[in-house]
Amino acid sequence: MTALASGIERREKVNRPAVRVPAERLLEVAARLRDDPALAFDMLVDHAAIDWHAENRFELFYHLFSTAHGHALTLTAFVPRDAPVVPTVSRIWPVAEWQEREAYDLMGILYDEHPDLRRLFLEDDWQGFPLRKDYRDPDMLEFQK
Amino acid sequence: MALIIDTLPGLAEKIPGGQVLVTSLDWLLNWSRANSLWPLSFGTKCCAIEMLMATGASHQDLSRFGAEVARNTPRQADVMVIAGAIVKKMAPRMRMLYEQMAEPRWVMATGSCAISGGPFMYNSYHIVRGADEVVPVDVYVPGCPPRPEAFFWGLLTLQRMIRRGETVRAPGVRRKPVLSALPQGIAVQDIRAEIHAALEAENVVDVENAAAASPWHGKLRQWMATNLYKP
Amino acid sequence: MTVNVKTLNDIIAPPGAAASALATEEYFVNMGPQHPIAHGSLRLVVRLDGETVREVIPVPGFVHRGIEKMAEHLSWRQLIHLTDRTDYLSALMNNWAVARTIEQAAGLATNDRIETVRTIVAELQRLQSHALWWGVLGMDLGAFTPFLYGFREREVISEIFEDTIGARLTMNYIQPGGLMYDIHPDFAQKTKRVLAYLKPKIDEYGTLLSGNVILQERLRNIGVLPAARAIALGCTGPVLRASGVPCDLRKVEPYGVYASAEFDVPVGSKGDCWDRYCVRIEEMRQSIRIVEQLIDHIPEGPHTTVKFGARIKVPEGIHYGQIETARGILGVTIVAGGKADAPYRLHFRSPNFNNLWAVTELARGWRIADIIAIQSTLDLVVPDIDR
Amino acid sequence: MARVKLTDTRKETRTLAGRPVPVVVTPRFARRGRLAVFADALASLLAGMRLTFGYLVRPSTVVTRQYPENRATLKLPARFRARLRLTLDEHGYQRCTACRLCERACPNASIRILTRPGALSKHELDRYIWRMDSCVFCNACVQSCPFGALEMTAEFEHAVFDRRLLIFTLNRYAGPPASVLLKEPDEAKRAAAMEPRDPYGGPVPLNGTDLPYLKALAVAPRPDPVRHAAAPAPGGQA
Amino acid sequence: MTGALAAFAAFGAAETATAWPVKTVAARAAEALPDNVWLAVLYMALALAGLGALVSGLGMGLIYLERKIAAHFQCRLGPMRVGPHGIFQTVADTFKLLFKEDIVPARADKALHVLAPFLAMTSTVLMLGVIPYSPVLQISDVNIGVLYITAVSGLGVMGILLGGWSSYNKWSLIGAMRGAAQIISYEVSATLALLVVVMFAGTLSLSGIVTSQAEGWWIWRAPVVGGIAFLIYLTASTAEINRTPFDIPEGESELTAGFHTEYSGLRFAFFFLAEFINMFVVAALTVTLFLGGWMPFHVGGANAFNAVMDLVPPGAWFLGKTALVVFVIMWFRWTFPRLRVDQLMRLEWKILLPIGFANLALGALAVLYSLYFFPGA
Repeated sequence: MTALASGIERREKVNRPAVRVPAERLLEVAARLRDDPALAFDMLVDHAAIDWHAENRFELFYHLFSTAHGHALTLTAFVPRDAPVVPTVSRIWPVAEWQEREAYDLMGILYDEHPDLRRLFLEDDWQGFPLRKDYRDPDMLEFQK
Repeated sequence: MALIIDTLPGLAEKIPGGQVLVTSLDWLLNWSRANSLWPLSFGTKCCAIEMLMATGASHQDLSRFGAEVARNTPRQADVMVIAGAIVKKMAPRMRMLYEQMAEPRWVMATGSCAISGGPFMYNSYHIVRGADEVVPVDVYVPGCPPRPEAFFWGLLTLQRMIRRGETVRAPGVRRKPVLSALPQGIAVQDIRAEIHAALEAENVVDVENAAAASPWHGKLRQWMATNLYKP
Repeated sequence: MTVNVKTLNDIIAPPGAAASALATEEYFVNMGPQHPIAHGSLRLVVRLDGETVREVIPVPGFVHRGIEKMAEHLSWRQLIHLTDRTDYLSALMNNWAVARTIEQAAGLATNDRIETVRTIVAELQRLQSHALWWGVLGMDLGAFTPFLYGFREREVISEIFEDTIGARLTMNYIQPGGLMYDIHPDFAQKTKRVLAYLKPKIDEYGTLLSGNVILQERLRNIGVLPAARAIALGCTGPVLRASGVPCDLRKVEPYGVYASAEFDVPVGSKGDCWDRYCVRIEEMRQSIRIVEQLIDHIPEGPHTTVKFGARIKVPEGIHYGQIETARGILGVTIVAGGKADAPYRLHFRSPNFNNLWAVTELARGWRIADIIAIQSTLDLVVPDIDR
Repeated sequence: MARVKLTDTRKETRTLAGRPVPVVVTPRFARRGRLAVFADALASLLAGMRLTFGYLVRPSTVVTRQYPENRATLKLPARFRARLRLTLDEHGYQRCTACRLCERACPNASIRILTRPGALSKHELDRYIWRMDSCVFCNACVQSCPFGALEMTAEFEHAVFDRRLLIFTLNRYAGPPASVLLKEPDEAKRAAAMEPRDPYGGPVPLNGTDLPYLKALAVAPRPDPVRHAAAPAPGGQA
Repeated sequence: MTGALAAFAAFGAAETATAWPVKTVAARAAEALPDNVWLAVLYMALALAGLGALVSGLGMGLIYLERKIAAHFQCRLGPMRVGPHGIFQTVADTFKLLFKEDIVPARADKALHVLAPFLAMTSTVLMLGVIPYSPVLQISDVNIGVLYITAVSGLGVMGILLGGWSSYNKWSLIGAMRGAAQIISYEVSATLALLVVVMFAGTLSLSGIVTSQAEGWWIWRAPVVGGIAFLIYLTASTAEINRTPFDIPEGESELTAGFHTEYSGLRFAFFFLAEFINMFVVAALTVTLFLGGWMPFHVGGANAFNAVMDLVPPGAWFLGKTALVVFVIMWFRWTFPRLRVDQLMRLEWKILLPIGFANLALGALAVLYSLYFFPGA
């Protein structure tokens, strides 16, 4: 990882190895993570986003797993809340195509150069992104503990 | 068969003995309908496993009631068993399935999700809180999911309603009994008499009007106009 | 940067395509959301050329209930019940995944009894789930009798669950720090009886369906998923193992008491429907083997280590835990906000969601009927895709 | 069996992620002569038919339980969860102290407890309202109760024609719990403190959901303060 | 083998075989016509009423039987609650379907949509008219009976095709196209198998074929050829009536309900009924052609043995044998998975058809050189 060092830091408070990369370097780092035979993260286990509303940004996380070496890594990246655009990693891990569509659908993350960025679960004419913390739905009964 | 149901009673009642004919026709109608409830296999969630599969399986055997003929096409089904949560994306489709079913048709809502939204009643942005917001429901079977036996109880309840049900004199209007007790079954003794009477008075449901009054009726029309008949 | 967002109509009826719609022989057919193959309510938009499949576009979301949003409003204990309702056929394993992640994050200890019982009930549920899958596969391929035989076996296992857990489908049994109830006094005896009953039945499955030439022809060489492609598509569970990758968290990252149980991981060699079929059948045998080893050696001890009323404190941060359910890896990402008794964000990596997309590649070029076989051998549970 | 021997599994050890994994490789198809394949195919079909025929001619394999006919002998597992009940102690007094722990434990607010100032204690149970129509039977209420005042029973026959009938008042009387009642020696005073309740009595709070057919039937719709009111700020989590 | 049979035949060679007086209802009517017109009309009316009763009775009975047998194959009980052991179940079903709303989709081709179920039904009813149920119970014995059957059974495909086409539904259309392809393909094999028997019997009349089996049924009298033809005919006709494992036109799990997806109420009942009547017809024809029809089990020349066999009335023989074949067809359904379309076609064109042709050639040789039992009879 030393060769890639600039801008990459450890993501604290994750129960597995985790690094944070700048969103604009995501693609480059992801490609390296998959293709470097010493790393060989060939499976993108999971990808989703967290809405840090108070900090006005989203955090994307990518859980990676290497079937060759058995090691795991969590990759995270911050994107600003007002322009949540990141490059797609679906060309590196094909499954990301749908995981990213889910993140777009529910969280409103926009993936640049995504082959098929559509709503996944909700209807195409749905307004808003429900997993955002400031989402309000007139039909939703909110019940607080 | 509109002839038998719509025209015949009017003619038959005028001739001597026609009353008997109409009454026995009523009996035949309701007997055959009650004993031949072919379900539409409409399951969305966990309840589908219990309601449509486990009940049909060997240990429970829905076919004892003559109801194992699960139809995949709504045209041939008699009772729509709503098993599982209905969400906003599904609601217009479910309404459409209901409208595709041939009369007489019945709806059973099984499980908490279909009755009221159940586990997803609160804090869910996509749930429809109760299938009765979309289609008129005849029988509710509570449980999460109900046991297969509970589903049978619901089926017996529906059969009881159908037997009492429609007459050829006023097709489309059904009278629902308030309590679901069978002759040999348990009756809830201590329900207040006036609630009983009030509910019974209220529960003469005009199926057509009730269906048209549902908010989803309009939504379905709108949805069909926008989504369905695209060239 | 501009990001192009599409809708489904852009694909089905792209602008300008209407003029030539009559000229082409290809047509779209909707499988679902109300279709027997949907196994719940999944919509597959299939582009067909005669009987040949050109493209499959899965459209999920007909049971999307927003479980991840709901979980943000529920306490650590309460959100377990939501996991029953995602992949309801492996409800116990889902319970376990969340409970285990919470336990790891909050540092709750369990004891051997709890872990052993969890392992046993999880394996029983795997058996139950595969029995159901086998039956439904038979029904999908047009043989109705296997469906009833599969359910007969499922019902027998359900009886054990009813005694111990008090539910047939939505268990809510495995809770952070323990189990809801201790096992029923008859549990071990009844389980052994059921295992003795099940073993010959699995051989019967061989006679009725596996050995049947029609079934073999329906599954052989259909929907081949090579290992590298399966990994890239994020497939896990029997789907990945059928492609020859022995990826089973029970071996790779043992949890529960799997480390002390002796069992093999069934793998296929080609990755077609037949391999996926055989892997699941073999998994049933292995599950029986695991339960047989454990059932006589359930250690003594309390069934829970945390009092129900006790507040569970999950430290701030991202906690990821995963478990091998009947359909693959269920990953739970819990983002805890520190003080609150509820997750700040919860995300499920559901096995079915990731397995689903294999259908877009596998079905291409095959017949309509092969979609059925492929879909059946992928063994999808739609509410788990939609969450 | 045709072309594939189902028992033909192969055990070996493969490595994944640096660990040896014992695997069992499932059987594959063998290349065989046309006639042999044809004969095997026929044999496989006959084997299947023999199996099903075996079930047909042995009526003892029928496993069906005939539910409505076997009601009298039907035995359900004691732990099965199908209905919530308030337990009574040996004097017939209920144990519930209206402490609301169950209300708080309920994941979807299917329990609503109404209290009132009591004669024997500061506040006492007025109505214990349980919404069977939304209950998920997760047992959290039973587990949360420190007094053992709740139990899940296996009665399952609750099908109704009207959803409102699934909202029960669980307590048989409004009044103090057994622990308070038993401190009062006077039988008459105890009886006076217990006001009877029936399952469907009283105003039923619907927790904000409206029932659509109430409107369709020209019954005045219930004023609904919760549903479209401005939602409270999403506090509660970090 | 032949020697053993000859010895067996010699055992009771005292009497000659009974001549079977075949007399159809149509023949009776024609006989009565010059003397008494009303008697002729009565005969024809009886025949029609009998046909109607047969259709409805058979339909209900077979559906009930199918449900009960299926249930017991599957370790369950089947209909139990409508009447004792659910015997009135299908009666309830019939009346329900009769009273159900009849939907014609808005965009359907109305005339064809209405016509299709009647076409499907008509073809099966027409076939019922020529089947010899017993020597005295046959409505009409057409002298080209086999040809007539082949022609009329081809009409059934029109019902399926029109029903699927007119419904304005893609599933219906796919189902109809599959159905048409399948039925027409398998008709070839079925006809080839029929021809074998026609060659042996030397007649196209169904009654003639039955009486030609007085010395023994064709399935064993022409040992290899007859057996193969029987198997081919059973397979091909199971495919022709769209039963599992060949039920791809309605393929429940693929095409929702195939060609009758858009049919409800009475018209659906017609399709449903036609399927079951077809099953009976196919079984009856199989019995007529290969298993001797109403002819008791005879061994040529063994007259004492034959006389014992004759104690059971011919109608009972017919019924028993037909029931057996119906059961086998049901047995197929509740055991096998469904074939895929291309596999279905492969089975027909690459396996059944060559075997059928070879069998026909073999049969021709057998007839030419009298290589079958009791050729002289």
